[in-house]
Formats: sequence, structure tokens, C-alpha cells
Amino acid sequence: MSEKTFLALFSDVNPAAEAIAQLREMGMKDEQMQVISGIPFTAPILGRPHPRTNVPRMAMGGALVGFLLAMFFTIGTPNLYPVYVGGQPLIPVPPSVIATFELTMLGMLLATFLGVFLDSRFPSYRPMEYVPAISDGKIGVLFRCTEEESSRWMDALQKLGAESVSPVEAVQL
Amino acid sequence: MEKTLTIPEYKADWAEGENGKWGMVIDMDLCTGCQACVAACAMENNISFVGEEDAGYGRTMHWIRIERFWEGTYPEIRMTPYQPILCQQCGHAPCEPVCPVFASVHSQAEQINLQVYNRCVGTRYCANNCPYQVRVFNWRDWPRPAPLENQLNPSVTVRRRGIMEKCTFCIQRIRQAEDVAKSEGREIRDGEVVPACAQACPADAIVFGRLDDPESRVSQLANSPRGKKLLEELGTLPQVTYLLGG
Amino acid sequence: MSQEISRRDFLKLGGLGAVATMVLTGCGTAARYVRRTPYTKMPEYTFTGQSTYFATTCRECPAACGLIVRTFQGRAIKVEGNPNHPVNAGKTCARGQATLHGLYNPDRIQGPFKRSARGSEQITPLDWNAAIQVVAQALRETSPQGIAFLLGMAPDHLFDLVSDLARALGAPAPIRFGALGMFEARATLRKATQNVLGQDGLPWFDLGAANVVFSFGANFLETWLSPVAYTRLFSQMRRGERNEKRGYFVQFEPRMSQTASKADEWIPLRPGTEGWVAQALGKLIADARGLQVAAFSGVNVEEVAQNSGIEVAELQRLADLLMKARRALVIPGGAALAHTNGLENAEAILTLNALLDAPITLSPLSPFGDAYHQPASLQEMAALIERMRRGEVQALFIHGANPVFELPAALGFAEALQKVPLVISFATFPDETALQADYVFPDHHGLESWGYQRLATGSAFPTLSSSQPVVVPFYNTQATADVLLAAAAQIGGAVAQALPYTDEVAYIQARLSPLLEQKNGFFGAPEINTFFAYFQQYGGWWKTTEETVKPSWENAFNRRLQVKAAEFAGEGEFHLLPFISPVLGEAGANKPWLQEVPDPTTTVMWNSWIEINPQTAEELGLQDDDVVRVVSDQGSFEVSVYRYPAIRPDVVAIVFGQGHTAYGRYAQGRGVNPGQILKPVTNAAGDLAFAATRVRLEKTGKKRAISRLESILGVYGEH
Amino acid sequence: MAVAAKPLPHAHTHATEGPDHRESLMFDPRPRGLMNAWAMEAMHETSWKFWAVAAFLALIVLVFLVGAWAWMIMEGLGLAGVNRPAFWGVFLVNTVFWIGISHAGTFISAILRVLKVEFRRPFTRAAELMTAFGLIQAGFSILMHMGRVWLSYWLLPYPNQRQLWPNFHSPLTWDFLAITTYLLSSLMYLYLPLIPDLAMARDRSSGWRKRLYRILALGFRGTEEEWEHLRKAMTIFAFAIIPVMFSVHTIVSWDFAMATRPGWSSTIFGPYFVIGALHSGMAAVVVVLFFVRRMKHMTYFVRPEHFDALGKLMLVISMAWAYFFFNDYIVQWYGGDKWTRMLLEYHENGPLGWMWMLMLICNVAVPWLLLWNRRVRRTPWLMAIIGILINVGMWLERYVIVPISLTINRMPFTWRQYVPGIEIPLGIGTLALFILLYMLASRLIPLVPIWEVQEGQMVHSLERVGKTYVPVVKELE
Repeated sequence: MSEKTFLALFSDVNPAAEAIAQLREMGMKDEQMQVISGIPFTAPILGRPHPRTNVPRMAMGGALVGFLLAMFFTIGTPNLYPVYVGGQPLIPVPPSVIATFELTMLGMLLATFLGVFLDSRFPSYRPMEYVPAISDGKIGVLFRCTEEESSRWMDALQKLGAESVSPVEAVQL
Repeated sequence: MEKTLTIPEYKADWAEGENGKWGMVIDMDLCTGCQACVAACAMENNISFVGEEDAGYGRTMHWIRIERFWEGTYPEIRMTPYQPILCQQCGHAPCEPVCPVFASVHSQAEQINLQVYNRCVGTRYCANNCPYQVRVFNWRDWPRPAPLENQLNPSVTVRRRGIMEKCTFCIQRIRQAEDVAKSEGREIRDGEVVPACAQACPADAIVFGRLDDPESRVSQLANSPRGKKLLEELGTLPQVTYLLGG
Repeated sequence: MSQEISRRDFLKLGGLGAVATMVLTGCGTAARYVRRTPYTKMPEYTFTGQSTYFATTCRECPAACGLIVRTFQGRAIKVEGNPNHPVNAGKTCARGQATLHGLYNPDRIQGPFKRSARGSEQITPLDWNAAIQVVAQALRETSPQGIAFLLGMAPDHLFDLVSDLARALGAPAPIRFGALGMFEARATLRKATQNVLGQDGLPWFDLGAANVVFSFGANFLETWLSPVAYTRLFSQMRRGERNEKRGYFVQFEPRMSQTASKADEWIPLRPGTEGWVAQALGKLIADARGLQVAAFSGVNVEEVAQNSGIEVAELQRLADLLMKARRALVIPGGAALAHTNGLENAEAILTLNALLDAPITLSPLSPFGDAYHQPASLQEMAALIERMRRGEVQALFIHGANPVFELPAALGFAEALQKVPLVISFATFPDETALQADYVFPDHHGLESWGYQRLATGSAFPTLSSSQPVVVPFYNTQATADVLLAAAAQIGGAVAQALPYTDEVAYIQARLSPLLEQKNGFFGAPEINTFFAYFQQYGGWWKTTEETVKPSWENAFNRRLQVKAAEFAGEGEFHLLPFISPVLGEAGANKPWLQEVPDPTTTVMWNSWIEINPQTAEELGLQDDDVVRVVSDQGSFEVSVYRYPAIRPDVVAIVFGQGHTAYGRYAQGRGVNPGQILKPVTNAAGDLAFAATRVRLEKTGKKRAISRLESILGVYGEH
Repeated sequence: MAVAAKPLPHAHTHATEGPDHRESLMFDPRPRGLMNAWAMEAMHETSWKFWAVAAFLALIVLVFLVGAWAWMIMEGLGLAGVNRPAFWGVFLVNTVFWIGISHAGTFISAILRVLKVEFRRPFTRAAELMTAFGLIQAGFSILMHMGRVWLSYWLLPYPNQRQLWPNFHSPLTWDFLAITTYLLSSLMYLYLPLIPDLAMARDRSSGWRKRLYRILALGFRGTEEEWEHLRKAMTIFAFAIIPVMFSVHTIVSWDFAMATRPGWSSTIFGPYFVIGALHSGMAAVVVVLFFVRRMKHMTYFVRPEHFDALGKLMLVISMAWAYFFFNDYIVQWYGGDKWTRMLLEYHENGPLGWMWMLMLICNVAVPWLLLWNRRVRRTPWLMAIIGILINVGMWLERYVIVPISLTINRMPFTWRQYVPGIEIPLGIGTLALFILLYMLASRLIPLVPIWEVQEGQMVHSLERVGKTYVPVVKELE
């Protein structure tokens, strides 16, 4: 049984959200659908399950790594190679706070950035289902179904206000 | 004489008024401003001369300079006593913590302030932070036409451009004397180490020695009621004492 | 791999390499790459990694301080004072320290040569045999009366040798000259001593023993006679080492010199009135003690007060200061003696000591039993110049002196030199005089030389200071003594017999041999070689007992003394006061580090300046660094203004030591030479009255920044 | 046909009876496709004048920056005007200045984003680009300052055979860490919101641009997950980069405040510097926006309302700056410490006292006298001039703080004036490089975040309240 990907394009968010709800009522599973859009819409607007994101967790992890690195620099290295300066203690607390802060933040932000890449599987230069109209602000609903079922979904979507519903091929973006 | 040196770990351990190891006393009543120390220092430490234009622009490399000011106007004019200014070898040196690469560090063994030429990257923060303005920077590779290089002292690194330098209390002489003393199995005698400036001083205004030895000439002079540290109020704990008045 | 690299590729690679090398050498470690080729054969007494120390005598001035030179693998590294030496006791001045910059100066004369024309840089190198030939021929073929030797104030062994040579030849005795002697007015001091005490010799002022010291212009902390020795005594006085209390010091002079800046009081009296002030003080003391002193009796204190600018009450206070002192000392020197009435001034000042039990003695004779041969006064130099001008001098030999630069231009030495058919210079350095010589046969640098030096003054112990080479000669130079001995041998006959020495060392040893008999030296030896070895090792030979001569003041009390008013040459509104640079001395301008050592009082480096009282400058509309033309009736030059707060408004002062037209890259074309505009008037002792010229100042509208170490911001309470 | 960026339902746009809001970008929506086309056009179409200017700037960069710097590396810092006691000179002035400029981008795109200030939308990117390029100039300036720049990597903490690590006591090490953190964060924060616009550009270009944008857009399609990750990340960045920004300029101020020097040792230097940075940064944004606006069709995106809003901000910041300045000044003045008194006297009446005066005129008098006026605020060229003046004033402020304050210290014997030398061509070189980078970036990067503008237009609407219509902003998140 061969499954194909279809794309329904909407101009407005309301018809798109309605269509998604309708499709779900008609028995299409959430996993079968995917919304692509030129501006960010939240899951509640579209009536879609909340996508899972690891970015905040990654950020926390990065912050921890940065913090530990800072601890190594400010406490570890002076102990490894003691050098005394200006009558200050070998491990000066206030300056260490600064280094710790900067490195923690750096770790966190680097991890956040990296998290976007990991979570979104960036960069991916494989062919993907996409039409340039999306970046013109259209909202696309991608769904996968067998060819037999496709006409049913296409008709339903067209009735719900989709500008066009058509099968899409994965193309080189 | 047996001496135990407690090397304090940091500020809290080292109280004000406590003595370091090496120290200097300069009697301003004796200093005649003759500049012998300036020349001797330059000869001993391979200090570059910079030429007229740079010298006039504040780029001289003197590790020791003699300051004097005028007070009043003619005929009630007075010159303040000549005051040789050199690195005060602070116990709490403001120049040290600000160096990002540890080029300016404290010698725990000698209790003086070291400048590691090879480590210096030339941020010049130490010089800004030195309240005594005794650090000098190699703004260029100062010319030293041949055969002047024959005079260079092999015990002292020849510095190049981009590097901060300053008085070292002639650490090469301190080290030499320590080696000799060690090989002879004894302590360094008072007066055995003499930096070039003190050695040359015709008025004998500069006295150098161990501050941690209460018997030494420098200790006794440093405790004189005439003694005053330069910019004492900053709490830098200088190792150089100036004797004021007569 | 490709076997051949095309030329094009090669050039590309080469270019790349050059750039890489440039960058890599440019951006390397902190240490500068210094190339110092090792000696293929290590000089004697050098061990790898070990310093060797040699005792010798400083030749930067004739004070004869003992040095210990640290050498390392055949190179002189550092000059240190000889701790045992009676003059300097281990100390040195800035000039002594910088002597190495003379030794390794890039502009030294590197070998003997003949000049194509006087003043020309075009030279033909000679070898030393030819050079000796030239000297021998000149000595042989010139009539003895046509030979003149002009020597510097050091070294003494050469002076003795040349004296012997001149005697053997029947030529006039050698003449010594040096700018230091000129600016110290040594002849005046000596003459005054002779007149006042009836004794010959230079007085030795034992400051360390005095509580109160009055100095009339004697800049004994700078260059005067034996500055390191006097600084030591000054230090003793200030410490009160021998006198319990800190000594009090008053300096009388129109400009605050470095010495005056150390004084507790600086009294800016009118130039030329020093003698009167001394007389007035003397009269006040004598009156207070009920004494009759002939030298002071004819003085009207009020008149002196008016003339000198010191009020009567002030004079009284100063006189009281002297009287109350347990031991007071009054020193004549410097500019006080450099007036037309300089000799009388010196006598008046010296006589004042008669009332004070002053710690003055006469400097001891040398261990040889003779005195240091004093340099010529200006009058004697003028006589030599006159002989030269008249064509009576056919061959002039110059060593260690630079009269073209040092003498006042108006005396005409340079012109007179043109009348001398043959001029042979033994200069180590291409100075102005060597530039006017037909032949230059360079002597070794002082640190490469043998020799000895007597003390003119500087110690109470009879001392002979020794020189020895601390390094092998760096260039193809030859000891002048050796050249002259070789020439004498070539001449043969009586001359060769009078100088039967194989070389310089043999001559020195022969001269030293009488010392073997002396008993009270700090070392002795049974024979000359051992003695000579010790002599070199310790840096000289001196007696362990003081041998100063006690002065007799009886004569001074009864001697009448009339001090005439000083006369001044020229019409300008300012007295010109030249003073010898405390840092450069007479011949330090060629040493780069000395140029960079700031002048003690003004902190100026690398150039000349004229000192003007700030109030005067304001009246004239002059700012710091403004270039003024200084005009006397002898000429003019342009120099930048330094507003010096401690100088009389009617006096301008200028430093002597710069203004060279030759003398190497560090000296040439730098600053001005006040000698150019000095009127060559003399005092009664024949010394140059260098403070007797009057000048006027003309604005030029130009500005030339003076390099100074001190801040120019806020110096006078302004920004 | 592209879709119009229509407001969300229940909106009453083009309301005839209310005040006309169409002068506001948010109430003047255009089809997304048209806006995309304008953005693309601005990148594509270039006049010969543009390239002539770029070539001229490139030449300046080559001679004044590359050439002069190479010469200085070979010769040493003697070519510059630094001396004793002014060991720091214009290089440090420029460093602080450029770091200050860089604060604007973060301020606009982080603080204003967090505070949901809507007028920020069209120029967040223009400001962020300034941050990135400004920090690059700051980096160059501090490298020029170093005596041995070829060893600058010794500031990096890495294991090495020298058995030495950087000194974490040193404010310069903090500085190094902070600037590195800030530069990296700013670049990442510039890039994240750029991804959708790069995807847009990818969809609309061909040839080398297509290849370039394909790589840079990373395969972004705009799926729910992608947007979610991006939004989360941008929220984290927006919150986290604010303290980083504050720390950077505070630490820069600590380079001075930690020193035992009269005039520098001041506890208020941290906030004073931060406000100063914002002062110059906002002013610089205005100047940049003035030039951006002159590009094709940018009058649509950048409007007088934006200058107006920025003008108000500038006025407030100027007041804050004056407040901190006065705070610093009066404490120093009142303290009456001998050296500080001399320093203040020198600032005001010294030979360079005019700089101090001009600083106050540019930073306080000019904004206070002009920016209260709505008509001035809405005149872009006037605003650009004011922006330039404020930047001159802020540069002078740093000049007063660095070399002029260094002239005066506790050893009056060493006081000496500073006269810049090769710093001037090198400074001009960094300015030229900044402009050049900006010009080149304007050819490669959509200067307006179109998706953010569209999003904004969608959430804005007018709602009838009583007799009139008032703007209403909906929140999508």
C-alpha cells in the first residue's frame, strides 16, 4: 500500500484550524498531519497537540556544563598552578562570580542554539515536501494517506476552504 | 642567624606594617639628584635609550627616575628634595591582579613583584594601575646600533617592543648572591646584595637589604621616625621607605 | 616530487619566505635577538659563564675615581666603583657608569688614517707602521721649538711620557687643557690659594667635618674637581657622622645649580659681587669678635648689601650663622671665580675661612712626591694660539682634548689651527679637533688602556690610581704611548736614549719603581712585577696615612684685599651664565644613555636650553619651548626657552656640553655651544671669565619642544 | 498570488470614523508576497553609486586598517600616541565606543521583545546587525591596543605547555570572557530569527544566491516543530542575553573602576557605562535606520513613527545618562580628594576642556532641547543628525575617561598630554569596515524580518471603544 503526501494550502489561519479539526473528526490521526506556515502559530491556535521541544532542557544542560567549566577555571586551575597576585587569595570569590556567570550564560546560549539544530534536525538538505508559497504567508496542511483514501480527504479540505489540495513531491528546497 | 619566613597566602594573612623580605631605604636628605643611579640602572639592566623625540613624549625607559618639584616663586623659590622613584615592590601590588596573563606576579620566595617579559602581551593595564607610574613600556624596538650590544648584561633579558618592564630590585644580583650563599652553606650577609642604583649612589642615599632581618641596616633605617612610604594611604605596602627631613 | 623549481617559482617561494621571516621575526618572543659573535679565541682570564672583574681608573673626567669593571667573555658589561679607592670608595657618577657607551660607541675611530683635507670625511686608512713613521718623521724634522703637544687632563702617564719626550727633543713642555678645568676656574683657585696662604696646591675642603658650609658658586656635587669624593663628604656632613648634628649648607650663586638645590638656603646674589659679600661677612664677624682683619676692613657693609642684593640684616644673619657654627667652611668655586674680578673674589672667600677654623687643608702630593700637573688657564691657551697663528708651531700633537669645541670661538683656535702645517690627533673619537687634523692615530679607549693617574684633589691620602685594559682593544687602535715610544726609537740618538722603554707598560713600571721604596703604602712588594700586579689588582697605590698640608692663615689676616667691581662684556640686558652640564660633563655628549639621563634640575634630555626666570619670560612674552636668539657682541645662536623658576631675573643660564658639529651621531647637530658667543675675557689668574658676557634675547617666533622628563602640565600652577 | 497579511478576525481596519492609523506600519498591512518582493529587491538592486562607495570604503579598510595595522605590528605601538601616563588611548576609546554601539541591537531585539514593544518589529534585524558588526570593530580595536597582538591567544583558557592559565583576577580576563560570550550570543541571536527569512530568500532566488540561502536556511520549512524550537530558543535568548549585555558593559567599566586611579575608582561606573552604551547605541540605530530608509521601498517599513518612538527612548536614555553622570560627578566633586579634584579641574579647564563641554552639549543639551518636539522626532534627517551628535558626544565621553583621565595621576611628575597618532587612521578604518560590512550585509541579508512584521500586522487591530477606534494588540503566545 503506497502512501502519498498531500498539501492543502490556506490563506487564513481560521479555515486552516477548522480544517484540521474537521480532518481529525473524520478520523485522520494527528501524526498523519503536519502544518507548515510562514509565521509562527501556536499549537492551541491550530488545535494541534503541543510539539515536544528539548530546547529548554538543552539550555539547562549547557548552563550546567558552562558552570562546571567555570568552576574548573576559577578553582581548578589556580590550584593546579598556583600564582599569587596583588595580595589577593589564590581563589578570589568575587572575580570568580563574574567568570562563572559569563561561562554559564555562554554554555546556556550555545546549548540553546545547538538545541534548535538538534531538535529541528538542522541542517537538512534532503528533498522535502514544500512549496514556496508558504513563505508568502500561506498555511499548508501536509498529510499522508494512501492513494485510495486521498480523494476523500481532498474533497473535504476543498470544502473547508483550502485554496488548493494536491499531492506534493519531496523537492530540493 | 636563623630566620623563618612565613609567606602569607593573601591579604588577610599579611597585615599592614609587616615586613617583606627585600627592602630599600632612600634618604632624600642625602640624594643629590646626580642621576648616577639612573645611569647605573640603565647599564645593569640593558635598558634601551629612546632618542630625543620619544623621550620628550613620555616614553623614556628609565626604571628609576628622580622627581623634584618647585615650590613658590622667585625669590622665595624652593626645590622639593630629589626623590628617586622606582618600583616600590608593593606587598599588595595593584599591578599584579589586573594582568590577564599572569605576566605581573608576586614572587613568593623573594617577596617582590616580578614582570615576566616572555609572558607579557602588552595590555598595559599594570602600568595604568601602578599608582607610582614606574612601569615603562617598549613602544618600539628601540635602536641599539652595533657594537653597543657588546655592553649588554647577559644576566638580564633584552626586551623588545610590546613589552612592559620595570625595576626588579636587580633580581639577577639577588639570585647570584643567594646561589653563592647557598653553595657556601650560609645566609646572605647584610650588604651582600646591592642593586646597581645603591651601588653607584655617591651619597650613599640608597640602602638595600633584608627587611625581615631586624638587625640589618635597611631594617633599622626603615624604622626611623623619618621614614615614610610613598602613597602609603593606598595600602599597597611598599617595600621602599623614604627618609624625609634632616 | 618535482625535480626543478622554476626561477619564477623560486622567486615566489623566496618572496613568501621573506614575508614569513619578516612576520616571524617581527612577532616572536619577548627577548630581542641580539647577535654577539663569540671570540674564536677567548681572551685571557675569561671562563664561560663567569664574570671577571678588573680594577681600573675612570677617564670620563680627571678626578681619577677607581673603577671595577665587570667583564664577561671578553666584553665589558658594567662599571662599578672600586670600594677600596680613596677617591670614590666604591661609588661612581653617571658619566662613569656610561663610559661603556663610549667604549662600544658605534662612531668610534676604528683605525689610523690620513685625512685628504682638513674637515673632510674623506680618509685614507694607514697601517700602524706608517703611522709611527709619520710621527717619527714629524718629531725628527720639525724644529724642536715648532713642536707643540696638547694633552687632555688624563691620563697622567702619557703626560709624563710626553713631558720626557719633549724634554729629550728640546721642545716646549706639553700643555694640558680641558673644559672641566676651564669651568672650574682651577687656575684661579690655585692662584688664590697661593696668594692667600702662600702655599702651592689645590685646597681640600673637608665638608664632612663642617657644621655650616657656605659655598660661593662651587658646584661640588656636579663636576667640580672631584664630584664623587665631595658628594661622599656632603653625605657625611648631612648625616652628621663626624659632627653629631646635620650640617647646614648655604649656596651663593645667581642660578640655583644642582648643588644649590641641595642647599638649605640658596642666596641669589648679583653676579660678580661674591667677593664683596665674603668681605662683608668677614667684616661682620671680625667686628663681632673685635678683630682687625686687613682683608675685610675696607668694606662698607651697606654698600655691599646694595650691590649684591642681599640686605644688611640678611648678611648679619648669615654672619651669625658662620660664627655660631662649631666648624664652618666657606668654599670658593665655579662662577664666582669666572668674573674679571674672579681672583679677588676667590681670595676674599678663601680668606673668610681664616676666621672660622675651617677644615681646609692642601691636597696631598702624589706618591711620586709631585703634584698633579694642572691644566692650562685660558691665558696660556691664548699664548699657544698666538704662537700657532704666528706660524711658530709646525707640528701639533693633540691627545685627549677637543679645543676646537671647548675653547671660546672668539679665541680663534680653529683659525690658528689652519696655520699649523701638520696636525696629528690621537683621538679615540671623531671630535671637532680630530676633524681638523691631518692624521688621526686613535688611542685605545680608556678601558682598553694602561696607565696611572695622580689626584689633583679628592682624597687626603696620597694616591696613584691605576689603569689597565679590561678588554682587548675592540678596534685597530694603538696606545699613543706606544706610538710615541716607537717613534722615539726610530728617531734614535738622544731621544731614544731618553726613552729606552720597549712599550707603555715598561714605561709605567719604570715610573712606578720608586714606589717600591715607600714604606707606608697599603701594599708593598719586593720587586716591580709583583708590585705592578698588585697595582693593577687593587686599582692603584695609596698611602695609609693622610698627608695633607696644613694651611697657614697668618698671612691671610694681614693681607689687604681690594675687590674691584666685575666688568661685563657686551651691551645685553642679561648676564649669560654658562654652566657645565652635570650629566654630560665636557665630553659626554657622544654617549646615548648619558643624553637620555635627564639634567638634574631641569630634567631636560638630549638637547640644549636656555634658562630664564619665569617673570622675565612673561615680560618678554616668552613661553616654554619658544626659540630665542641669544646675542652677544661675539655672535649669536638660537635655543629653546626653559622657564627656570630659580634664577635671577637679570641672568640667563645655558648648559655647556652640547652643540657639537662632529663627535658622533648622538652628539652632532644637537643643541648649541655657548662657547660660540663668549667673550674671551680673563680674570687676574688668567682663567676664562665665562660669566662676564652679557647678552640680549631676540624672539624668533619659532618653537622647538625641549624633551624633558618632568611634566609640563601644572608645573607653574597652570595647565 | 501572495496572501495579504490580513489582521485576525473581528478587526476593523480602514475604519472611516476613527483616526487614521494607516501611518502606522502595523495598521498598513500589505500582502506578504509584496513585502517579500520588496525585501528581495532591496538586496538585489544596486546602483553603481553603491559599489563606488563600497569600493572606496574597501580601499580605506585596506590602507587605513590592514596596511596601517600591519605597519604598527612591525614597528610597535610607538606609532600610536600612547605614552606614559596615558598607556591607554584611542584604541580603548574605540573599543568602548563600539561595544556601546553594539548594545543597541540587543536592547531593541531583546528588551523590547521581552517587553512586547511592538514598534521594534521592522528594525530588530538592522539593530542586531549593528551589534554583530560593532562587536567585530570592538574586537579589532582591542587587538590593535595590544603590544604583542600575535600572542593574544594567551588570553584563552586552554591547557598548554606553559602550565599557565589566564588570570581570572583580571578585569581584562572578565572582559575577554564577557565580550566573547556577548559576541557569540549576539551572532546566534542574529541568526535564529533570520532562518525563516533566509528560507524566504531561498524560495525567491536563483543561482549563487539560491545555493547560499539554501545552505544558510538549513532546510527550514516552517513546520510546527521548527517554529516551536525557534520560539523557545528566541525566548531563552531574549531573556538571557539581557544580563549578558549588562554584564559586558559593566565589565568594560570595571576595566576602569577596578583601577586605583583618581576619577576611575567609582562604584557607579557600571550602570553609567551601560546607560552610556545604550545612549550611543540607540543614536546609532537612528542613524542606520535613516540610511536604511533611503533604500528601495524601505520607507514602507521604516516610518516616522519609528523615529518618533526611538526619539522618545533617546530622550529618556539621555536623561538617565545625565543622571548617572551627575551622580558620578558630584560624588567625586564632593569627596574633595586632592587628585580627583585636580582631575575634575583638568577635565573642565584643561587644554582639552572643550571636549568635556562638547560631550555635555551633545549628550544632554542636544537631546533635551530637540527631542521633546514631536516634529523633530518625526523628521528622519534631523534625527540622524542628532544621532550622529550623540555618538560624537559619547565618543568624547570615552575620550575624556580614557586618555584625558590617564593624564592626571598621583605622580604629578609624570603628567603628560596624549596626542593620537596612528590611532586616527586605524579608527577611521574600523568605521569604514563597519559601514562596508553593513553595506555588504544589506545585499545578503533581508534587513527587515518580514515574518515578524507580518505577525505584527496580524495581531494588530482596531476596536471600537465608545465613539472611536483604539488599537488593540492580540497575543498569540
